[in-house]
Order: sequence, then C-alpha cells, then structure tokens
Amino acid sequence: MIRLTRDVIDYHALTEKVRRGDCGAVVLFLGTVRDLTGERVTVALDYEAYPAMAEKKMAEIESDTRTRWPVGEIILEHRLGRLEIGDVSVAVAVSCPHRAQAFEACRHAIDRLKELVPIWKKENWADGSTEWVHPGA
Amino acid sequence: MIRLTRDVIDYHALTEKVRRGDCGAVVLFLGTVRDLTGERVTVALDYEAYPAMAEKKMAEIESDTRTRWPVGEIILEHRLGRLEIGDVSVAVAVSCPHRAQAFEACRHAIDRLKELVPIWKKENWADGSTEWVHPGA
Amino acid sequence: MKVMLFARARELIGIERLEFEESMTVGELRALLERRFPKVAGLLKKSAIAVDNEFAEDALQIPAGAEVALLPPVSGG
Amino acid sequence: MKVMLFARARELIGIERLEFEESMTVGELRALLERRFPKVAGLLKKSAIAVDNEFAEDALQIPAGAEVALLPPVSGG
Repeated sequence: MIRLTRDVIDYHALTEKVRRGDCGAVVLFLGTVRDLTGERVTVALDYEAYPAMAEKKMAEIESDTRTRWPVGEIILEHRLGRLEIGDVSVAVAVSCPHRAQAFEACRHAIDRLKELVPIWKKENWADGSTEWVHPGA
Repeated sequence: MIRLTRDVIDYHALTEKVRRGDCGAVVLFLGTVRDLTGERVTVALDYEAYPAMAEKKMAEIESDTRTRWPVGEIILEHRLGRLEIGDVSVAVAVSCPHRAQAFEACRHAIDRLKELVPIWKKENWADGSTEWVHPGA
Repeated sequence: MKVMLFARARELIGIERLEFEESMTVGELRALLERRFPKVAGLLKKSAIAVDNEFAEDALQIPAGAEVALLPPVSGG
Repeated sequence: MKVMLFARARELIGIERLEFEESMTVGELRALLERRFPKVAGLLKKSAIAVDNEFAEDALQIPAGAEVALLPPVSGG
C-alpha cells in the first residue's frame, strides 16, 4: 500500500496494519526533519511531488520489494507540504516471516524511494533564505 | 534504555521517545509471535529470563551499539510471560542522524540480543504439548 | 505535448508548465530547453525527463499529447 | 555457591536452584553436573555457564558465594 499525504503520518496505525500472525518480524523506518544539515540550521522543509508519477513509482517499489522478499504487508507513505523539525516526512513499514528479510526489504524500499520517486524538498534556512535540494546538481 | 516487562510493549511510546531533532532516521524492529514454526501450529509462547543477567547484557548491547554508531537514542524492551499469536515479544527503537546508521545499529542490537541475552521461549503447540526452544541443542 | 516543471527548475524558469506543438525526441527537447533557458542548462544536464510518468531515454520520440516532466535530481525521503 | 537452572534444564532436573559447598572451577562444575544428571548431559554440553552474571570459561575458579547459572542456548527475541 502506498500513499502521499499532506497530513501527519500516523506511523503507529501503519505499523499495526502490517502486523500479521504469519510474520514474526516488523521493521519500520521513519525519516524525520533534522535541525542541521552540515553547519546550516534548518527551520522547515517544503516537500513537493509530481504526484501521479510519484504514486506510480512508489507502487512499483512495493511490487519490486514483494518480488524479492516474502513480504506479508508493506506500506510506504510520504508527506508533502510544510514540515517542521522532528516531523515525520516518510514512513516505510514492512512485515516478513523472519527479521533479516524485514530489515532488507524495508531498507531496499526506502533506498529506492529516495532514488526514484519524484519528490523534492526545499530547505528553509534560519537566515530566511531557501534552497531546493538537488543531490549532485 | 533497556527494560524487561510482563506488560504489553508500547512500541509507539518507545518510538516517540527516540525521535530527536538532530536525528533524521528512526528504525524500529518488532519481534512478534508467529502462528507457525515450520509445519507446527503454535498457540502461545512462554518467555522466561534470568533477569539480572538479561538486563546486564541488554545494557551492554546498548552501550556497544552506541560505541559503533552515532546513536541519538536507543531503547531495547523484551516482554516475559505468556504471549499469544501476534503479540510483540521484543522491540528495538533507534534514532541516528542518517538512515544507514539507524538500520545497521538496530539490526546489530537485535542480532546481539538474540545471541547473548539469557531469555528462553517455550512453544505451546496446538496439540497440547510444550517444548523449550534451544537452538542447536 | 506539455512539459511540467518542478522544484528549482520551476523556480528558475518561473513557469509551471510549457506547451510545444512540434514533434520531437527527448534529446531534442533537452536541447531546445537548454537553448531557450540557458540559466538552467547546468541543472538540465543533471535532470531526468519523464514521458507519461516513466523515465525516458534521449532517443524516445515523444508521442503527440504526451505528458512530459522535467525532473531535477530528487530529494524525497 | 548456588547454581540457578533455566528452561529445559530446569524442567528435566526438576529443581530451580542447586547449592554446592565445595570450591571448583567452571569445568569441574560441568563434569559434576553431567555425572549427577546424566539425562541433561547433551543439553549441558551446549549450555553456557555464567558466574555472577558473566559468561565464564571452564578454567575459571568459581569464587565462594558466587551466583552461578546454567544457561541452555538462548531463544529470546
């Protein structure tokens, strides 16, 4: 299951949804807004997506992850809009029969999300300036 | 922080406790009671500990994990007593500045816990028989 | 075709969506955008082009009516 | 010294705690337990011995008054 949302990510509900009697392991990853990037102080981030393609790519990542590991349930959720320090920007919850599988599947899903899904963040620095984050550009 | 408990593990509270403004990544691992082990049907597990040594070993794992990765906060909690299918037996929540660190630190902590901490589980099979689980013995 | 712009590319160009009548390949579209908007040329070289929600190679002929998107390096998560 | 028993070892021996007056090493304690409780000999060989909450080698001389524990292979998590 995948979702883009402008609301607070209820990661507790996501984690409950992936728990299953045939899965002995659940791994949850949360990405949260950091107060520092290098030496610079962040006050907020603005997340923007190309929504139709972002949802398509997230669905492909779900499906690819299910092909590689015996996933019971997997949920990827990404928040958009203005986020403040400590807010959860992304959550990936995965259940599998065993723990190595759950760790690997969750790690794979978030790594691919950060690589492939058309979502961008803009830093709002403490000095009032802003900057789109484009790794390598 | 480490804890043995006979109560339900409130993993949502644990996860909230490890979130920090200087950590961009949280990884939570939950071990839950599976309904099948191989072909055999489980109805419940009984967890027993050697409590003083279990707490000492869990504290050493916390400290070892903090030495190896830049952990913001880490909590290991293990439940004891009678657990039923789907119940959470163990939770490990870790926050770090970056996600690779958080995944590795959480994985390390649960792997070491399963290897070193004197806790044992007894299977209660559907046919009424019971069996202590002693890997390799 | 229409071309959606995002993030720094949208801010630098100052437009959310471009429209083109001509038929062209992805590579020709890249060259056209670089000529038209020289101040984003550096960002363009690092960006991906999506055609109908899929990453596209330069050789692809863009279908008439396709939704094209210029995707600067992503930073979600 | 007192020796705490756990899990299958406790069930097979049917006792939670043994007490010994003699001074001995961890290895001597293992040998004594194997002789005294032959039905747990197989499990004993796979078990660890802890002295005062730390895993102990066979050569360790057990201090008087130590808390010793026989730890069958663990299965927490």
